[in-house]
Amino acid sequence: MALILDLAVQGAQMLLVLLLAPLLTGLVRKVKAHLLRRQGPPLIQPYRDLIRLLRKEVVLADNASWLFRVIPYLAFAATWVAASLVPTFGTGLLFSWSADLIAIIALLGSARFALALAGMDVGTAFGGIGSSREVMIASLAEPAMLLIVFTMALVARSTQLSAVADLLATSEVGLRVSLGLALVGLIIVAIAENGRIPVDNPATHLELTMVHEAMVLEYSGRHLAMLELAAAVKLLLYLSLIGCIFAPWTLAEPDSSTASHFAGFGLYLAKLAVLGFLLAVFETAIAKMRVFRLPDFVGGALMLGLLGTLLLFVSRSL
Amino acid sequence: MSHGLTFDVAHLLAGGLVLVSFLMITQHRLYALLNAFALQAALLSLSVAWQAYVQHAPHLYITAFIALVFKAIVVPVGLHRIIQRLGIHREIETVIGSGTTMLVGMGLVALSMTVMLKVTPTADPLAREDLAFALSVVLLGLLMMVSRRNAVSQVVGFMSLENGLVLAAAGARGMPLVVEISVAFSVLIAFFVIGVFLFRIRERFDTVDVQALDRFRGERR
Amino acid sequence: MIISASTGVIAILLIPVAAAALFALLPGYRISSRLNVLASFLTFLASLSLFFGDHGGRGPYLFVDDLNIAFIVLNTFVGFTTSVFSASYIGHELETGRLTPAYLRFYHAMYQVMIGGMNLALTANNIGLMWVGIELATLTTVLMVGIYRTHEALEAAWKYFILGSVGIGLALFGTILVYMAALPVVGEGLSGMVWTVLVTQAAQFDPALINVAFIFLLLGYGTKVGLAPLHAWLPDAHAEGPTPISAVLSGLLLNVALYAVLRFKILLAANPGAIAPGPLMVTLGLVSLLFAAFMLYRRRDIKRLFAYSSIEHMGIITFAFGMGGPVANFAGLLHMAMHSLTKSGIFFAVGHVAQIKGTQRIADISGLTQTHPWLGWSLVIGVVAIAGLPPFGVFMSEFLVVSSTFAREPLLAIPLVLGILLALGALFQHLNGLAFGEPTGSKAPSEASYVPMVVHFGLVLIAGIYLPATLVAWFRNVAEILG
Amino acid sequence: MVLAALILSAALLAIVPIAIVTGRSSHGRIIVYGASLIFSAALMLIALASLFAPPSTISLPLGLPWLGAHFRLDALSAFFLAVVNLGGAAASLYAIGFGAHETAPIRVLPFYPAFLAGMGLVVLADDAFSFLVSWEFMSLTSWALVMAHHRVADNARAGYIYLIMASAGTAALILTFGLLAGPDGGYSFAQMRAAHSEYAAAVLILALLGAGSKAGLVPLHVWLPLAHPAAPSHVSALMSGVMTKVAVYGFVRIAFDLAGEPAWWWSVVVLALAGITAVMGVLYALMQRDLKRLLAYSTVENIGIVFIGLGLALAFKAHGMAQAAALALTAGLLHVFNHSLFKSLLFFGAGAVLNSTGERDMERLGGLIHRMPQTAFVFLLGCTAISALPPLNGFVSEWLTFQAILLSPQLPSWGLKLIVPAVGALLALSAALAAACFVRAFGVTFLGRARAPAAGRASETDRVSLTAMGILAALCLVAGIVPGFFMDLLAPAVGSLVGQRLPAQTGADWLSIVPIAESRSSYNGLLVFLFMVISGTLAASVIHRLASDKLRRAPPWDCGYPDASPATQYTADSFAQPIRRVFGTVVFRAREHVEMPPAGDTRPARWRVELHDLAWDVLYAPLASGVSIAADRLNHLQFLTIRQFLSLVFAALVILLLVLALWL
Repeated sequence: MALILDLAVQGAQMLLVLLLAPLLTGLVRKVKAHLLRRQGPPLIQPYRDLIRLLRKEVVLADNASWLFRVIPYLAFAATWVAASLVPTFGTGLLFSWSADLIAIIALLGSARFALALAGMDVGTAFGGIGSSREVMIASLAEPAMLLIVFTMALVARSTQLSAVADLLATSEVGLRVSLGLALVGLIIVAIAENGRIPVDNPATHLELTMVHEAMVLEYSGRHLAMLELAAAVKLLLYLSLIGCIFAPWTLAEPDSSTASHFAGFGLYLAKLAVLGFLLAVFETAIAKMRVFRLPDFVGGALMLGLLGTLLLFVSRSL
Repeated sequence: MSHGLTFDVAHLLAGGLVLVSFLMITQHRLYALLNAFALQAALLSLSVAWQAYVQHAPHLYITAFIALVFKAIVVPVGLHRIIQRLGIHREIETVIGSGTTMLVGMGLVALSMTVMLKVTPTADPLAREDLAFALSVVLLGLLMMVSRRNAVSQVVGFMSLENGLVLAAAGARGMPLVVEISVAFSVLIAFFVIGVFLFRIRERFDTVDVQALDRFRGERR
Repeated sequence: MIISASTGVIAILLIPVAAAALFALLPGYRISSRLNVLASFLTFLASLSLFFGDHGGRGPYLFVDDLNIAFIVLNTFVGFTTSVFSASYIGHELETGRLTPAYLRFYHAMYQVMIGGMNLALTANNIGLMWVGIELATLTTVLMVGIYRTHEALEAAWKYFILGSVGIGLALFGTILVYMAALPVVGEGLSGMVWTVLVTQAAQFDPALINVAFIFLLLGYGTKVGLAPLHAWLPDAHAEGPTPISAVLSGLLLNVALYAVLRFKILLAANPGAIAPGPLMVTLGLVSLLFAAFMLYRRRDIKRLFAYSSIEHMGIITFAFGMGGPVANFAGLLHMAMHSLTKSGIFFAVGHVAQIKGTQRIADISGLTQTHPWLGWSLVIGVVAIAGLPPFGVFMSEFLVVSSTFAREPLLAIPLVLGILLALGALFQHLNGLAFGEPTGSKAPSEASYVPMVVHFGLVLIAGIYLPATLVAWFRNVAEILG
Repeated sequence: MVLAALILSAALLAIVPIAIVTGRSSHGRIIVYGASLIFSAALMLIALASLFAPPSTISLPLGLPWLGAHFRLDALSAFFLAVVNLGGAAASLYAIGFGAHETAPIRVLPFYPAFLAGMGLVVLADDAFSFLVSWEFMSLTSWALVMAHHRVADNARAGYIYLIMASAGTAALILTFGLLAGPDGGYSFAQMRAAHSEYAAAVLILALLGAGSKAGLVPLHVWLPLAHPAAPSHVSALMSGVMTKVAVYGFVRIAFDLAGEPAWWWSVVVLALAGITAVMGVLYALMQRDLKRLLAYSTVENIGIVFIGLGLALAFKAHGMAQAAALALTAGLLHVFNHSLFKSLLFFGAGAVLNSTGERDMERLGGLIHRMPQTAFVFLLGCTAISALPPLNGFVSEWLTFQAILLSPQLPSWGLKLIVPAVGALLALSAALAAACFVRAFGVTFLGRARAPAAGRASETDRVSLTAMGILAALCLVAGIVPGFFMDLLAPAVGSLVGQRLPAQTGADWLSIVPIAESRSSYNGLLVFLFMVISGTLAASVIHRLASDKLRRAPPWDCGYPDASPATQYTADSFAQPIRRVFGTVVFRAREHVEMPPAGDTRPARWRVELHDLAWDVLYAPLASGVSIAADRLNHLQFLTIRQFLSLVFAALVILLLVLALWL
């Protein structure tokens, strides 16, 4: 019975992230539109886009290689697997032990690696710009993320996400400076990784400011759909990560009742909504940065992470 | 005769050698240098003979004889010839001024005295004196070799150095092979002289200035 | 009979003299060069008989003990191989007209005289006789160095001659002083110069006197060893003389002079009151090593290059003996043997190279491994070996010297290692140009025989991997003697 | 066991004369490489067999007379022997195909088996002398291989610098062993273990100099990026993938086995060097245009990662935390194994590219994925692995290293508390940069369009080479999916060095690895791999069935103005530009020079970037100039007159007499 429930939870989780992701994107767009005094597209617009793209035929560049066609599925798969391991509404996912936080980050890294390669495959100038900027940002964001993970892992004495969540849920942790630093850092990283303003503008097609969009410039049809979906899932992943680490009280215990799971689900939706709203507000409030100011921004996250870790190392001994 | 007398005579002769060495250091003209050297050689043969007499070592008389004939007569004459041929009898070719040379020489003599007289308390006094003077003669000879530019005076310097050696050898009571050694050295000196001579005859080197011999220094090609 | 020594000793002294007399009369150079090989081989056999047979008696003039037998065998062996090399070398010199048959006659006679002189110095039990032997060898080499009659050759010979004679003088003075020191103890007469007598009585000598004596001997014979700052004659003599002579100089004469220094070191060590000779030798050794290491960089003449490397290695050996102790002495002996073999082998190679390319300028020789694989790679092997890299014998000795020194006197090991590394850098800098890169100059194959060269390097290689037990036992025994 | 290993090494050496004889003939290649393949494969099997066997020793009457040559095959040496000969076997197989293009086989064939034998003997040696002989023999043979193409001036220089650095390292090791052996010369490792040297500090520093110079620790790395690319590619693979590991072995043997109990500050030194090495190495790699040089620099980075593991292990061992030490050491050694796999693979790929295009300069490559698809595929696997991305093996060892770092807050000493997090940051940074570096390497070399005609004419490499690369790639994948198996192979070696071993991993359910405790951390390569495959294929199949699977080829879109010329692609330099802007100005004192001709001038505008290797500028250049100045000064002594030489003698005499007169 328990096993079946676990399986159900895990499966639900995997579908959930898939289904919710476009909605979250739609929500953010909608809120931004409203803040800009625009009507904005309906919430379900992303779903429509995806379906339309899926139906279209793929227009492939002449000199695109087999790699170019594989990568969308690869990137999608990596992101999806990563996302399905982050607790959304309930901890104790069946396979959560198969990959800890470090592995989740590394999975996202694989997705990015594949994307960056795709950007260079056709051999256009824009693809190159996108890839090179992407890896530059990632080369700062990824270590920052790892250090943030260190901070949490040191607090929780574990890199298992569910364990971290469990421990943070209990009140014994209390407020810690390093966790605060980690939160700020995590938010910066989330913005950078998802290519949101001020790092990158997902809506732009103004050539010289593109990063993510430049990489996927040559994609069309179902391939593009896969990548869009992967991007959405990634955003969802980060938001639910923030949610489950810094507001873990809503997560349903593994052995708790189905009802509590549903409660957890509702609360999870609320969390997402709030975070998405905040993101939209932040994005409208701030302007995009020049590419070469990004290192200061993302490097800030790196410093915060290092500081948090250092504090923990030192305070352990006191 | 008394021990004192033997001692005084030996002392006198050896000291004379050192004095002549000083004389040679200060000489600027080659002829004078040669004469001084001949004098030294004569003194050497005298002192060696005296040693032979004192030690009742007849073979030393041979050494004395060699010194007299070869060094006091043959070599100086030969060198005279060379100088005439080269026409360098007027050259004054010291590296450092005679005054400094003198001072350095004084220092060297003092050094050899301290070293020798300090270190040989057990040896019999005659030998000590001999050794001390011999060492000073050797050092002075070396000094002359390094303070003179031209080959002839270097030969002379080497010969006075060797005089010191013979003096020491003779002074060493009952030392074997002294004769052989003095002969060997005479051969060496012959080499020297012939060498200088050869270089001149064969027009290999334009002058016997040692610097000219150094003109093709190793790798400067 | 005053010379009470075994027939072997007589042989190694008489064969060269007789051969020399013979060559002086023989007109044809071919026959005499072959006879030269033969005579050297016989001498080598005689020395072997000494090694394996009894060491013979200990007369007041000649004797053989564990220490000098090592040198004798090594000398006669290298003398033999060198004669083989020179047989194939000299012919070419005659063709190119650098030498005339008359000079060749002289050359072969002198070669044997030199061998005889060195053997005399080695077997002498009488410090005076030893002195005579070394001077004999020196004078003959002086004549050989000047044999080409070029400006450079004559200058080199002249330089060698003057510096050598001064060395002779100093060494003699030292010898006299030793006799004086022995006089009160041993008494007048011959026995005062017999080494075996001296070493037994050395304890009672007046320490101060033999201190002075040792200084003179160290400088006098050190001039022959080529220790800086007394080295000046060495590079030019090596560079300007015929290559076989360079090989003999590096391989043998330096060792003989060093042997003399060692004899007196033992004498000093036997006297409690005397200053320890160690520090002096260590200092001179380090100075020579570092000085030569730096000098290697700017060499333009290939033979002068390896001459400086000889100075460097003599420095290492002197250092090792100065350190003393069983390990260091063992290393010193081993290093000496290995250096003789390797360096003479290198000079064989260099001789062939110089004959093929018609020049000694390093800049004009390159790409040897391309044009003459055997010769080029042998040169590479030789340099690798002489630079003290495994698996060659020099590495073993350097390993022992460095590690034992570092364990005892860490501060002394630093300059030692630095010097070795500097020398290695310089050698390979030149080797890069010589053996590799675009070939220049004549590509004509050389008809000379590479056998001696290959034999030497083969021996060094074997020694680096495996030392026969007997050899080791006897090396250690000698190391004990050296104290 | 050890006897068999020695016999096989001797057999490898026995190939040398055969190689000299048959070197010039066409089938000599097959004979030599085939034989090396067989022997090194056999050696690898022996090593694997003796991983869990008790140590077996043997001593031969060779080498140092009164010592003899001792050889020992224990768990540690067995592991490294396995790594060495795995690499050796792969390289030999690859070379059977690759060597066909060798221009001067006679300069390669004889030294190749000797090189293999040398590396094996270093690992087997059990006394200082045979260790050093094998060590330097290894250096010499590899030097000869670097000089194989000696007519290229750069190679000659590379060989020179390599030999100097190698000899300096050997000298440092001689001193190390001199200290460990003590005055009475106990040169066998057994005696060293027994005796405890009081100069532990000096021992560690010297060992770091000696082994580090061979492994390529910054700032001793300068020779590595010159020498490794200069050799033929299969040799480069051996030097980078295997020889550096032998150096690691040397350090492990000395620091963990011979030097006795470590002091806590040792690890501070090691960690600091290692962290710097990791980041510097990858940054240098990012700036390279020469593919093989890029790979060489990335070797420097990975050596840094290995040494981070070793440093942590030292720290834990010094504080008696055996469990943690075991974890850290396992991480380090596992990375040794992994790196030997993918670095060899990458060098093979580079060699294949070099053969079919004649180019090492990435700016003249591109689009090779179309011309040589198989090579591209295995090379891609290698890039993914070295970028530490799941589910391949590079990720596993770095993951373990991270786990070890996360254990370190328990360390009491403050120096470590401050340095370990910093090192963690450096490790994370280097991992991310490595990904960037290899996106660049693969993207510029294999993707896009051909930047030079040679790249356009390239053709797929031969089957044999492909097989060799395929095997390594497969191993990379396997080691990433079931790492527990390989970690268990390491257990005995680790246990013998730190006294404790990790819990057996193969027992864990679903083949996941659990270094300490389930609650703490676990990783399951198999599941991650399966999930990715399933979800990817699922998505693909669903879409193809339910939605469209139509496809149309068209010219690239490129924002509406596509350009036919490949020159408009991003170049390697331009790809690295953002990262160079971020890090380069500090690390390399990078300068960009743009010369823009005035209007109307027809000259093309020029852009040039100028990088400095700090280690070179700060350390080596002054050293070299100092030596040459000293040489010049002293050289005057060659040109004195006889009189001046005489005065030298005179001065020496007088001085000595004065000393005597004053002392007595």
